[in-house]
Amino acid sequence: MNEPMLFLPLIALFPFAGFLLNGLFGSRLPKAIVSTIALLFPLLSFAVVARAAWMVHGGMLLPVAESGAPTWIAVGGFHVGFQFVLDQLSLVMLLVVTGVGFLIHLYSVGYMEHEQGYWRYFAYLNLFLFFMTVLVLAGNYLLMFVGWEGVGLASYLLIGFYIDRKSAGDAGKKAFVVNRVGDFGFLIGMFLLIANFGTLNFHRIGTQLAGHPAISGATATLICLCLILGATGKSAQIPLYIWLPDAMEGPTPVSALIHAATMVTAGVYMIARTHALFDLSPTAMMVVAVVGTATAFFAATVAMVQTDIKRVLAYSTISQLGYMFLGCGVGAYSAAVFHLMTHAFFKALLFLAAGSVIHGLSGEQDMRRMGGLRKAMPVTFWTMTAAVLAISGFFPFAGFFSKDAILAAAFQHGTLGKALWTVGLITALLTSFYMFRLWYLTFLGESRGAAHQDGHGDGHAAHAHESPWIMLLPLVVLALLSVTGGWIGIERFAGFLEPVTGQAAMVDAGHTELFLSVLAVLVAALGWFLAHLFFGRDGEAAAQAAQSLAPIRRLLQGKYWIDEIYTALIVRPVQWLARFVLGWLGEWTLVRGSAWLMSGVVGLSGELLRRWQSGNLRSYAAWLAAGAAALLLFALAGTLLGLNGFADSIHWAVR
Amino acid sequence: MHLVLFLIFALFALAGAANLLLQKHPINSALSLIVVMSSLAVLYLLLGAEFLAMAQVIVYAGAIMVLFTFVVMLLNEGREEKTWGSHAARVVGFPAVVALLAVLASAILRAGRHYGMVSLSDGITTTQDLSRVLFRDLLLPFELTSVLILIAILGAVALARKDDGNA
Amino acid sequence: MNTPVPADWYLLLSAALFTMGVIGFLSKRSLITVFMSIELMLNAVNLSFVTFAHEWHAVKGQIFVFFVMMVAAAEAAVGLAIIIAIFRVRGTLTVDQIDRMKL
Amino acid sequence: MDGMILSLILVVPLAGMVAILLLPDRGKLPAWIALLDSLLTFVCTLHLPAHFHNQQAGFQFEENLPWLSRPAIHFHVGVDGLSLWLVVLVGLLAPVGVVASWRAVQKNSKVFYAMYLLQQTAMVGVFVSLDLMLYYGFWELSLIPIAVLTAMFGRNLGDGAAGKAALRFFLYTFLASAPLLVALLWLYAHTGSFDYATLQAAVASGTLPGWQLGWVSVAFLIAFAVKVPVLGLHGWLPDLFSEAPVAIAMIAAGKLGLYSLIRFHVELFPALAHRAAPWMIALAAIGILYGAMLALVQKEFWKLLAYATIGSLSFCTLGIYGFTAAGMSGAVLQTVNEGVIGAALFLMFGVLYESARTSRMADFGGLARQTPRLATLFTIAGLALIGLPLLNGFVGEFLVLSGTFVGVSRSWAAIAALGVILSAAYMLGAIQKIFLADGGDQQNGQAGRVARDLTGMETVTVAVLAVLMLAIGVQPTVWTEAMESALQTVTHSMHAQGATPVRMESGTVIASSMGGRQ
Repeated sequence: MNEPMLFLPLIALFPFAGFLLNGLFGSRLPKAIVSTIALLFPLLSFAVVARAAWMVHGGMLLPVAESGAPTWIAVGGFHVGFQFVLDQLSLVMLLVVTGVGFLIHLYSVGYMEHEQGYWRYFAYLNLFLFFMTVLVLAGNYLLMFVGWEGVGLASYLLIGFYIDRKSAGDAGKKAFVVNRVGDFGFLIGMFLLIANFGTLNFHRIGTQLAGHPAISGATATLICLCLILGATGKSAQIPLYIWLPDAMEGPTPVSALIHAATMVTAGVYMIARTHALFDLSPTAMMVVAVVGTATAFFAATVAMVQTDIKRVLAYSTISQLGYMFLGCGVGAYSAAVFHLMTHAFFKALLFLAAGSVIHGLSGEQDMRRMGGLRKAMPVTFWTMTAAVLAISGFFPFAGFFSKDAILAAAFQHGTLGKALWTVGLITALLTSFYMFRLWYLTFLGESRGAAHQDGHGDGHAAHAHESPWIMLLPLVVLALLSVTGGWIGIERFAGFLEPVTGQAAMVDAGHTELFLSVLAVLVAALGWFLAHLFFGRDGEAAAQAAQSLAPIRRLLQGKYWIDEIYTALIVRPVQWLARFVLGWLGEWTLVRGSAWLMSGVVGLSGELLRRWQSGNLRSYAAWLAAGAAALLLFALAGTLLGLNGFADSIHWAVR
Repeated sequence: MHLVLFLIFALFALAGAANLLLQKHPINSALSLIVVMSSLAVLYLLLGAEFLAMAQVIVYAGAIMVLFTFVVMLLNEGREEKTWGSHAARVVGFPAVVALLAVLASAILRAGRHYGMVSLSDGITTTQDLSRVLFRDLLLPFELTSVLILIAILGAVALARKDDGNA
Repeated sequence: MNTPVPADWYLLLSAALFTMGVIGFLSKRSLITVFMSIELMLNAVNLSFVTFAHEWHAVKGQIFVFFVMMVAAAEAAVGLAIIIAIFRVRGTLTVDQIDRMKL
Repeated sequence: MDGMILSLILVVPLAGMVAILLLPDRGKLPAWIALLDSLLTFVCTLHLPAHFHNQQAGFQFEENLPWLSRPAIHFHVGVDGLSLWLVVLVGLLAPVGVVASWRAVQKNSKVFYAMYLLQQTAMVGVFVSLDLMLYYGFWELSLIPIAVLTAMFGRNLGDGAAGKAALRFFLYTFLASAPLLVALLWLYAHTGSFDYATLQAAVASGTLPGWQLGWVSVAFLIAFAVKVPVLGLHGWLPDLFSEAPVAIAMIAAGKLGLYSLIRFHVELFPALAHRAAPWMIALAAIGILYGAMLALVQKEFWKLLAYATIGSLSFCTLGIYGFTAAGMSGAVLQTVNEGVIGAALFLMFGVLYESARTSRMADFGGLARQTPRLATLFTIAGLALIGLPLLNGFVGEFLVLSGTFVGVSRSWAAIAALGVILSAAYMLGAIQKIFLADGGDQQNGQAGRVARDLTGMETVTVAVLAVLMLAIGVQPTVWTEAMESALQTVTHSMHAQGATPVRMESGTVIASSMGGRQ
């Protein structure tokens, strides 16, 4: 068969080439060349993806697996290759990753202009694209794990990009370690897969699942739970979401690319990719749905009181990822992926717009010191508005379609589904509320920069400036996508993905759906109204509300003290165990003790023997004589016993 | 005749050895050692080892003992002092010596029953016999001893030489 | 008049001389006398070598004695040189005061 | 050429040693000789993989010359897939060690490099010996330079810590290898041969007295376990790492003991090793956690590296005693990995230590700007150590863990996998403390101010190691293929003697081992 040439490896290898060039030589190259390299390779990568998409549009059949993939690990009968597979799901993901990725690269050229380590930043960013495309294109779990860990690494490097800031280093470390907890689950899941299927290849596992319907629910549940642990780590869900808010220490474009649009959706992608297994385990599905819903609600509540603009967006990301989990959990994989895509558009836009604001205010991130930026930064304001409307779920913005699809699917998912839908709807209200709170605080009203900066007189707004075109262009493109991204409609989207994600839980058209949609928009409008009430006018209402709800507010501002609880329950005990139980009891008492005992015994016997070696000639002679006498006596005794000679005596004695 | 000669010179040897032990001054000890060695030379002769007897007189009684007396005189070391340096020498050493003697004697006495007698009429090992073995079968070891002695001479010179102030 | 002597008498004499040599080594306090005791022991052993050579009509016993003499000569030369050197450094030949033969 | 290459590899370092001893100790002369000589050795070792036949079972490049007739000791050397890469590794690390000592060793460099080259010969000898007495000779010989050089060139000579560390190392390893000698002699007394193949056949035939043979195998096990070191016998390691000169510390742990465990315990006494396996697996799995947890709370980098090493060596032990093909090849690969990564980390922190004279990580900080090359390469090596995919550490760990999980015990494998989390925590913590801002009163730590970046020669050396990490990580098959036939022989002979993969629990396993189903 004449296989279409897709050059799949190039999609990953182009950014890697960019990483190598900038990483090895970037420090010595002028900025212009660094930027060219950094932009060119993602663009090439996007071109390859776009070409593939065009071919699919032209009727090419998916999936396409690149033949002749080089072997990676081969031991015994176990074999894993660098196998890239393109199917509908990965195509969608790739378009998002390389497309949004390229836009954010473009934006970064403006945003990072004055930063030290410009080349380093772009090297890392290209490295991230490399790993992310590997993750998406991987044809087996192990290769996916490569991307999985790799994006974690890129994320670590980029979060810690400002190497002079301790908090950045801490945040990077925290992100990596927490992700490692998830990776532990992923690893165990892979081992279970090997144990049960003897392969890690997606396709072969799928075939085996189809061929052996007998694979018990318990096994599938176990595997899925392990994979879920992995997914919660990467996609920042309860219980492992704690790294994402801290990850905002990184440069803002990084937050847009990695911690909003692409990397954090890897968990959702993985679940969709493995849905054949999840379908076998209702328990695991339920766990996914509940975790997702709980996270969505929980993060939304915290987002309401955050004052750092990026942290609001971070919690919002966690919350939206929760929606995607909910979608997966109720079997609406295509809806989840749909939301993943639209979310990538509007959340990237939100972050980039926030970045533009921060850039315009020379690094200010506290919303309490913003306000009134609408005039100073019109493009940023209008694009941001589009994004806010999209995330809140207003018709006809992108977020409306995808969120609606998820909620509808949840609504039809039995009793539990109804409950989840209720929570999801409340979350939508909260989402709308906190997004408009951000919108009001940032762009409307008066500039509050002066109120907190004694002595400087004028606020930020006075000298706030609009960002350069190279930053605004991505904003505009993303704004267009945020508006139109959902128009494709869930039915067509689900139909496209069907070969991969299976028959979607059919959303029955008609009254129910219409009712749900209207309800969702109403809820979003309510959220806007509340936000307007509290923050739109003068903030007095906000202050009053804050007064009356002080305990809850404290709880939310403390982020439920989850970090502190983890520290107290996990980090401290581990350190305590290591330091005292292992360090003192194990190392000092047992290991060192035995070492001391040993050297003590040797030292003592050495001391005794040293006395013997008095240095006195006559004493040596005496011992010599005694030894000679003893040997002779021994030989004589042998003779008396009738043995023949000395050698026989020795033999006799030893026996 | 043999018995008489043996008894006389055995007695000389033992007396000389005893005197070596009893004398306080090294020079007296050295002279008694010469007595022992000379008596041994006669005993060698009795055992039919004529070359060894001569060598004993020349090498031992002559060369080595002269060296000893020279050194004693050179150093002019007086009577030895009474010191009790080593506990072990008395506690371990002397019982060991007794045991040694007892073991050796009993072994010799037990084995000696089978040995023959030594008399004057026994054949003499001539120097010819000796040299035939020495220069034919054992030429290499013999030549090696010459190297050994050469090294010993060099060593002795190096050791006994006065260092020129840089010690 | 030609009364033969049993070979083991020679051996006994050798044993006695050897033992006296050992006693001398243990009891004498002057380094040079100790050295003489060693020579005495060597001679005692030589005597037994010669006796056995006679007993078994083997020339090699005597050859052994010859070699012992060679070695003894070499040893005497080196040993006495060492004694001189020690005396120069320490000013005494008393064995019990020369006990630095350890680390 | 093939017939003499092993002798050549053994002789070249010795020749270098003689040359160093004969030539005067002037300037950098001994160092240059050592460098050139070790590079020459490395080139010689490269001959092995170049002419190695992957498919061919048994030993290659064999040489068998009678040495002593009674006792029958032969100069019998040979290489198979197990030892192949370890010999190359020794060859590779030799020049690395010289580079690492380039600035650190100034005084008495003649003695240092002479001993160092002697150590090279001894290590190669351990890997290639097929006569157990010859092996024992090399084994003991490999211990002496470590102890002596630590005592002579250690970091804290003043307060006697270096001497103590050397003594402790010496006691541990020598006391443990004394029973090994007795056991060897016992084997000789019962078989009349020191030859590896003969002894293997004799043990397999089951004619040797059983309970005594059990003790013999235990003597072997303990001697090697101390050298690895396996958890509980590691008392010498942290001190040696803190005190020994860098070039010595990087070769002291790991490969010799691990290779010996496979060759002379598992392969020689399969049935008995199989009985000891559950204990070893438990020790290894706990060791991984133990090492990682202690590494987490260390304040000094050398100590951290010591405990991290205990952890990563425990991975190897785990793989060896699972008796699975995947685990074994993972273990051998991990042994090589550990050598490469450890050498890189030792060299780099050695550079920092040498200028700052402290190994407390808190004394550094913010070095990333000042020493960018060092920081980058250090991070790469650190990531390789904690098993980032596409770097070498991952492949070894994955093979070991998956082999253990599938073939041996799920719970122990899961416990071992927890180490993955902790290792990330301690390594990133170290990188942060040393290279990133520490947020203290001053921007950089005191010690950081005097730190220098890598010199050209050091950069090249570490870069080579880093490329190797990537190469092994991306193409491990190049390495594992060579081991394949050797490991198949091992596992077949083991299975023939009833030493199937150690099953420690029953599970709902469909495919009983990896590759059980194609």
